Amino acid sequence: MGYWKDIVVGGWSLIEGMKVTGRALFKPVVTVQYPRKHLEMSPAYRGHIELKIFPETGTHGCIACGTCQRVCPSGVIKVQGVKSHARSGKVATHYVIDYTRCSLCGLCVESCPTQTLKFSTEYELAGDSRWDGVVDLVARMEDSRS
Amino acid sequence: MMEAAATSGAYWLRLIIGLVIVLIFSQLNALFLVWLERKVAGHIQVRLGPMEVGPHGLLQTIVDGIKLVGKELITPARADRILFVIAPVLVFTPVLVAFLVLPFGPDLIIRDMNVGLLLIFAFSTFSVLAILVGGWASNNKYALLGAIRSVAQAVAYEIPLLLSVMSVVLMVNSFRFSELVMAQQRVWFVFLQPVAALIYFICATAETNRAPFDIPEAESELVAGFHTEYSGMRFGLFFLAEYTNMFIVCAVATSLFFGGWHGPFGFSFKIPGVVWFLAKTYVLLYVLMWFRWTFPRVRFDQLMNFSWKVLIPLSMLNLVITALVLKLI
Amino acid sequence: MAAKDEALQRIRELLGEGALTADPDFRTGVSWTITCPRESLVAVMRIFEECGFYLESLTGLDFQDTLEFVYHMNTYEPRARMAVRVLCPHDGEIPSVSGVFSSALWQEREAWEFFGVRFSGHPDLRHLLLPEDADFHPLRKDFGTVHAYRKREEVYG
Amino acid sequence: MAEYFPQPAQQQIYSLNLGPQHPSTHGVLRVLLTLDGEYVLEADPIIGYGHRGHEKMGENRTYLQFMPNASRMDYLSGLLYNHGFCLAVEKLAGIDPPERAKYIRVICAELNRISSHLLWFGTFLMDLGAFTPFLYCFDDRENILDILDRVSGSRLTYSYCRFGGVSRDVDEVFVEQTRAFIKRLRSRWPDYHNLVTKNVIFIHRVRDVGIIDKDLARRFGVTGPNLRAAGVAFDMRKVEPYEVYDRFDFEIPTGTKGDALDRYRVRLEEMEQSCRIIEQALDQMPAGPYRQERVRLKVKPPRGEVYFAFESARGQTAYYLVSDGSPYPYRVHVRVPSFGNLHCLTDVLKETLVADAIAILGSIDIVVPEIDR
Repeated sequence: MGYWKDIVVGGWSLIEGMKVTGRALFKPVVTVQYPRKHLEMSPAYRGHIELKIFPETGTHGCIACGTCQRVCPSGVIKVQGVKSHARSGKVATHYVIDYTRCSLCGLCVESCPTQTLKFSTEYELAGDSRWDGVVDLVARMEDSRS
Repeated sequence: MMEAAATSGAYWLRLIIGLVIVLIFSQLNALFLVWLERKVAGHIQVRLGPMEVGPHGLLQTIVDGIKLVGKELITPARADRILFVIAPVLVFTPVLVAFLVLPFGPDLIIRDMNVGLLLIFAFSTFSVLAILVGGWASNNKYALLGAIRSVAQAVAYEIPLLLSVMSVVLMVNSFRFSELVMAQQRVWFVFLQPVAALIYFICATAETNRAPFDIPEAESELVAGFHTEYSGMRFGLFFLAEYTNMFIVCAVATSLFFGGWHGPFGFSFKIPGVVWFLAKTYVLLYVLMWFRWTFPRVRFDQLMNFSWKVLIPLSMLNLVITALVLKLI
Repeated sequence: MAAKDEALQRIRELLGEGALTADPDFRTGVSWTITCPRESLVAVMRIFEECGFYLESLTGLDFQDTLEFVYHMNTYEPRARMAVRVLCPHDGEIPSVSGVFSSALWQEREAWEFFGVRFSGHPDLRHLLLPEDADFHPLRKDFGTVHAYRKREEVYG
Repeated sequence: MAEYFPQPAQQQIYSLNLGPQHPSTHGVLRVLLTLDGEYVLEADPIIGYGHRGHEKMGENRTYLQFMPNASRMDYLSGLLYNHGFCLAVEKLAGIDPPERAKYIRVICAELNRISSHLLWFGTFLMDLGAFTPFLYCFDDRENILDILDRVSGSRLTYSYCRFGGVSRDVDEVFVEQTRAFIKRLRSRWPDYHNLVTKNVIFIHRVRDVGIIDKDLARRFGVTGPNLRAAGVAFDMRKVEPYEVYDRFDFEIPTGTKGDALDRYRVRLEEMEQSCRIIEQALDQMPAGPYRQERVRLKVKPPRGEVYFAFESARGQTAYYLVSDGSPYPYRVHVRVPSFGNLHCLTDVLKETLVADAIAILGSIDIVVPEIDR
């Protein structure tokens, strides 16, 4: 009699499965249609890094100390700074970063002594050539401010 | 009954118009079915399915068709060139012939032959042959495996398919579709022959290489089974043939078991027969799609066991019981 | 603890007391360290195999004066991990334990590939992770940029 | 198992390349099958397509710089690997993170384990031919990725843990979302069981397929759910309890035969156990600092070595760090579970059908970049 029982039990399990997919047919759809609707990123999202603009000085606070340059695992940051006059500290003039090799690990943001680096919520990082990825953050901050 | 004299001009005119309508209908239907399947699959999987081209993606299949026609037809290096080219044609044309005898409506049968049902089953085995030729000729181990599997699968489901249909034919003792449908005026055969209907439907899914029995073109095992090496419209032909085949199988199921163009239990609510026929066929098509997006794939030796140990004995038993019952009444 | 003590006892007989050093509070993740000469490696491994151990990992260390291979053995009991340490010169050869543990088949192929030490008795010593025609041994300290190349005493004192 | 197996004499042996580009090898893996018809005679996995040399990178980076590498070996359980690496270095350098940090790390690690098992569940079913469960699992997995994204800032390669704690604190929203996720996941178990576990086609495809018994597992060093399916209750969270795992009560599910069905059941049960751990951890999580302040970015551990083993989604993973007192590790070796899990295929795949070979490959849940390191 196991023969008939198998057929009945087996058939019933198939119908159970079809009930699940049948119910799923009427469940609300979860797709977000990307090009038209954008998901807003979470506050902690690690997009590529940017220079923070401090309200009191009106510009970035980077003193070109090179900590982030040393701490970066893939070595993608190059910082150049210049001393305005003898006694005062340096101010960064160029902050070049190569996003194509940056692994977004966030060590530079953490290790920056003046906390002038922050994550952007930019997630469309594709460019049409490798050199689009090499960006000078100071220049970008200048034209984003103007 | 409805035919004009065998050789008069009206007869030929009727045949040609019928064939043209059938060709157009089968192509549009195939395109619609592909779109329907993708939408049904989408919503079953809690996603949208095609939405980009046309309202709710209606033009998606047409655009896909144009893309496929535009694609380059690649023939593998040491492939058997002639067989490789013939296979898609061989799989597509026999399927069209089956439309000749399908009972769309009381007077809408193009050629109501007295061997209608036999003709359909005769031409349906062509698709297995074409898959074998296609798989063998594309000089690719995966395609070869897919082709061998399709032959093994054909052996497994052909016999129960015919046995289950025989029990219906036995009740009507004719292969003519119009008589088969007329006999179901008051009560559909699905209520008299539930087991035969179930076995027929299971074997129908196996015949169209779908749902749990899509062993010849098992995406996750054999990359793409027999049509691994096909590209462009050759692949398109295989694809369209599968969906047209699906329609035919469901049309035959409707006319054999669900009363063709009759409404339920004789009341047809003044809805024309064709609408009844197409409605029932599309419900069955939906069930086929439902199978595909629910069940995992059966291993081909399990299919053989299932067929030889369950389907064939059951359909034979059903046939014997039908014969006994008919004898006694 | 049965399997562990039995294995320890039999190894003590084989290698003598000097070879075993204990680490009671499991600080380095290994309860016993066994330094064993290359010749008796297979014998020690056979003892482990009989006591129900499995070869957890095979690690190669490259020092200036010698190469060192650490076989970590473990069984399904708490705090039962043991390290078998084998010293071997840079161009030396180590008997293969793939006969005893099948997992050593791949691990020795990887160790040979990265350190260039032949494992005698290994059925098919060919490349596992590197391309077939690779003739370099990447994990050697003289390959590519490395922070430091120390002697064994500087690390293990 | 295949009952009938042709005698060697009348075989027509040919070899088939399963991969490296194949829909169900879960990464770039090539298995060279020698086949007779559909029966597999020999299976020789060829790996190394994804070898990036993580262990060599470890030797010219400081400990903290190796953090991004840690989560890129097994990208499905990135946070588990981060967590393990942090624990290994903390044990080496003698750093003790605050209580709250320990609980945060355990909760995020278990969430990551559930997301890895969910992905395995979806792809395993897809290998067997059912495409729908994959979408349902990704629907659930999406919740976990959103929760972890809100906390760590990334969805897959986390780099969330730091030596002595975590890089960002969690807030009330994180706790609510996690509890809501667990409630939702538990409401979906009946659907999954009806759709898959009870399905007769599924049972016939996985029962008595690819049996890995205790002895084979020990010979090849197989660990994790594949070993537990063979009946050995060996889970690093119970055998060598690290962090705060000894404060939760959860069972270790084990199977009996060690076939694909047992592996399937063990992993489903493990997801349930992880939910229990998360709930208890959420209840016991204290307030307080989420990170120890005194730890310098350039950690300089004392000379010596540490072999720290922990339980990742695929089995026993271990970091073997040798330090020579400088901020750069002298040697980083990672003991990876999928290495042994894949290696036992050479024995398990003998005399099986191609369809079964794919099912077995799916059931042991390997991630190929983890093997290639």
